[in-house]
Amino acid sequence: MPWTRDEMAARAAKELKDGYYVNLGIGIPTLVANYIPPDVRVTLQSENGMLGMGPFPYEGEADPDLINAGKQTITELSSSCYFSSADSFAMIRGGHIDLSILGAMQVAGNGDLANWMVPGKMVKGMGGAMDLVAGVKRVVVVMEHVEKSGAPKLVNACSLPLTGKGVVDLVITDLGVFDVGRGKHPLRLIELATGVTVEEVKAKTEAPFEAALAA
Amino acid sequence: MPWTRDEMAARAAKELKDGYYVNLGIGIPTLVANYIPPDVRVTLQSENGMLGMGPFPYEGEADPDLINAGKQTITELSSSCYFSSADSFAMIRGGHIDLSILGAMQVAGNGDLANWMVPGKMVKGMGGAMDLVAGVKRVVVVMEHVEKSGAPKLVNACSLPLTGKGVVDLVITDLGVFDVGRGKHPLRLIELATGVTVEEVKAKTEAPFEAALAA
Amino acid sequence: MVTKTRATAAEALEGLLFDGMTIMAGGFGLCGIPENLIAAIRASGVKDLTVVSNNCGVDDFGLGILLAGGQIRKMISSYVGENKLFEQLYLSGDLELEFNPQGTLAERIRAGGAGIPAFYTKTGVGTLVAEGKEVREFDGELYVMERGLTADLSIVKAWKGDAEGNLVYRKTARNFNPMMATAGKVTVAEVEELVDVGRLDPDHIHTPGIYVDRILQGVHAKRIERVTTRPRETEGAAAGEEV
Amino acid sequence: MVTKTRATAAEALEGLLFDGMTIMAGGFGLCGIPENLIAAIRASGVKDLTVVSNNCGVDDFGLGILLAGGQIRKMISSYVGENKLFEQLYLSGDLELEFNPQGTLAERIRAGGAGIPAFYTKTGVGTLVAEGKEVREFDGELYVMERGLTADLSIVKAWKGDAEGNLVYRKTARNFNPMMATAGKVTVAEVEELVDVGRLDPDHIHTPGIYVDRILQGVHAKRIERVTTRPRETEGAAAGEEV
Repeated sequence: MPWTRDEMAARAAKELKDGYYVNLGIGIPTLVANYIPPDVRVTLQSENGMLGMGPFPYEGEADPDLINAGKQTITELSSSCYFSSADSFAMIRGGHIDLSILGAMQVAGNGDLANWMVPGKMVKGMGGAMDLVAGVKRVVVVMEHVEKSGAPKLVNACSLPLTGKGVVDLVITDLGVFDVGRGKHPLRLIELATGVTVEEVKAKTEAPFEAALAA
Repeated sequence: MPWTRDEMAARAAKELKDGYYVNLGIGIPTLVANYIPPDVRVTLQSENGMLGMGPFPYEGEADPDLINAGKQTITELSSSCYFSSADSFAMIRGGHIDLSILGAMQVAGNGDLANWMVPGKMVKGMGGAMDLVAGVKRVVVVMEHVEKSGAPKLVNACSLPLTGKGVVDLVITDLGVFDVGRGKHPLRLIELATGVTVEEVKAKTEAPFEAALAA
Repeated sequence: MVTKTRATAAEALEGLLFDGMTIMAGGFGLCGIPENLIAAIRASGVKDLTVVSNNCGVDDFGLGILLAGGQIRKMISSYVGENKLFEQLYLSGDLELEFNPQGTLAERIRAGGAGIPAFYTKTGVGTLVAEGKEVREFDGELYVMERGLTADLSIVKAWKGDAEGNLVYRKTARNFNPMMATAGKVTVAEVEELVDVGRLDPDHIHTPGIYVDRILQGVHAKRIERVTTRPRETEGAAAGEEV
Repeated sequence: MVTKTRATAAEALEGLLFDGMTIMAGGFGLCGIPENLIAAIRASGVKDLTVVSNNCGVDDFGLGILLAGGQIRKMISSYVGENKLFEQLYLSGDLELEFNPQGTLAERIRAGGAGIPAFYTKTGVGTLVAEGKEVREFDGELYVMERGLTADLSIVKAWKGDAEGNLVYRKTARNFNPMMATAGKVTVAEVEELVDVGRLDPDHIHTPGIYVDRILQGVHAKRIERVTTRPRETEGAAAGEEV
């Protein structure tokens, strides 16, 4: 059975290591914060200028000066600190963030990522996505395996405008986990959701891949 | 009679305008702070990371964390603020400082300045001088008219390695004041110390200049 | 003597506005925006503006009111997803749009204020963003050259400020404000509280007064774009649902 | 769990030092220098160092003790005028020296930490500093290209810090420390006071903890290079004489 959104988030949370500084994108990646293992301490960065992002505030306690990059109200922790957008992206571009978990429209076997623009549709902008994929040490994509139309999202070559070239390390979909390795090796299927078969994944994936599942 | 060091500093202080942000070099330029007119409010920048430099501390009150760019202990004012060296030189390079007053070994009629290095001697380094002359809006040099050897310091072309090309706006020596205009017009003698003659200045100046003294 | 304080936003902008000018406006979403100065620009009727701002407000607040006033010719932004009027104007060709990656935008503004005409970044290499720009290899990696950015006027919002122009920001309302304060030929700041000189800790000042030409104390609605909370009963939840 | 705090400077440097490495050291003159870490590097005997620091201490304090130990092969600095041993070693060819204008040095370090491999500056155009470097025109003015700078290790000194690695500097002791903290592959910070997490105001933190890998509380002599005072009787004097 394919993984739920929460199961995908839980699987992504296994990529977190103790001491990591992590930037989580909008959508399923945000849910990853709910599955941080108790023996792992990670610090969440919000690219609008904060390290040490806390949970959403209790009702009635929202502070207009305290939001995340998705413009949601959040809270601070005792360890938090604030900085400017220039300092925030100096941190990102300079390779100081260990891990970025974000959503995608398409990922190609060569590690290319498209997640900001569909030509012909109104374009909202790339925000900080291009900076994150260019600068963060390890980039993990969490996405549905196929579009609502059934079209594959793990493709031979991205047809959508790129967010970054050869930037994706790992893809987690509802069907399994792929080691992309920034395209430096052939695409590898390394995990399957329970009850999902390699054949099913092959049928729903445009990019060729090797099955390299743990025994 | 040639101006004393203090008279030169007092003349340089006339270049200060109300609201100016000013960087003063070491030596005679430091004395300029003693001659700021009472109706003029200037803010002194110290390139090691301070705006609003106060006077030297009283005996026994020196703070090791509070020094100027000449490494002398200083004090803060109620209006002071501190910043990093990168932010300080962003301020300087970005053209936010109105006036820099500094010493020189040689100034040429084309506005070139040499004040950091004598080849063959131990070289101490340029410190912030190259950044200041490249970035500050108006650069005023205060220097003795000739070297101890009698050699002119206002020259046709600097023989010493440059600090900056075409960067000097005004030169104040013990004999008078020269409008250099960054070399965009011919060198002009615009003021004379009392009792000093144009002929005396000519004899001690290698660079050709026009006398353009106020009537 | 030179005085930086002004009583109102309109006074603070007096003589600074002209048609066709470029304005940088601080803020991220509606957080930390100079709402009083934006309202005064709306009231001035100045037009054909190029506005540099990470976002463009919402339909009836923030920079959105300048869109509604037909005053903006071009936006330089990283994300404009919250604004329906924006979409209409853009699709009808009445609004130009230049997208910059958020970090590139922030750094371009910082560079503009710091006298750096151009710099290289990995961000955007191999994407639409790099088209028409110099791409160059350093130590085996490709980088794109981006240019510094300045403006005729920067409008910024801080928490506290003093008559010297020294500014202190609060929490994530800092965002683009500090760089923009450095990159305007003229910079006007609005603050929630104008305090006596000497009340701000000199080690704590985020924007040195040298960057601020005029300053006013405003009244701030501080509207929240997406109030997101968690119910009190589920204490310990790390992420909640939007309300 | 990962712990950043260390009891001593020697422990804080454990496993980080190797011959031939590049070390950035914060400070301006003797102000804000990581004196405990410098002493520990002296004691370690590590050699052939390239040291990036605005100055090189004095003969018997600060980085001067690494010179005395024969541990420095090359300095990248803007001014080294306070050190007689430096002069001897340089003139005898035992020490390499690369001068950078102070602002260029500061920006190169900031760029290194910020993932910017190169940038352009007006500083040094037409001087020895520009020799061998690309000079390029932007908008009618000439600029020289300078490269970002990083180090194997950065050692910095702050006033207060916490176990997260968050740092706060005091007065002009800030200087090169914040940029260097960002530009080291590993950064070790010494502080005068290690405070409990939560004691530092999140709006007031100069160096976010992400940049600091290890932190220790040191004992600081804080020697003053040029004590300059004014006598009490001449109150109001704007500048005094050196004592």
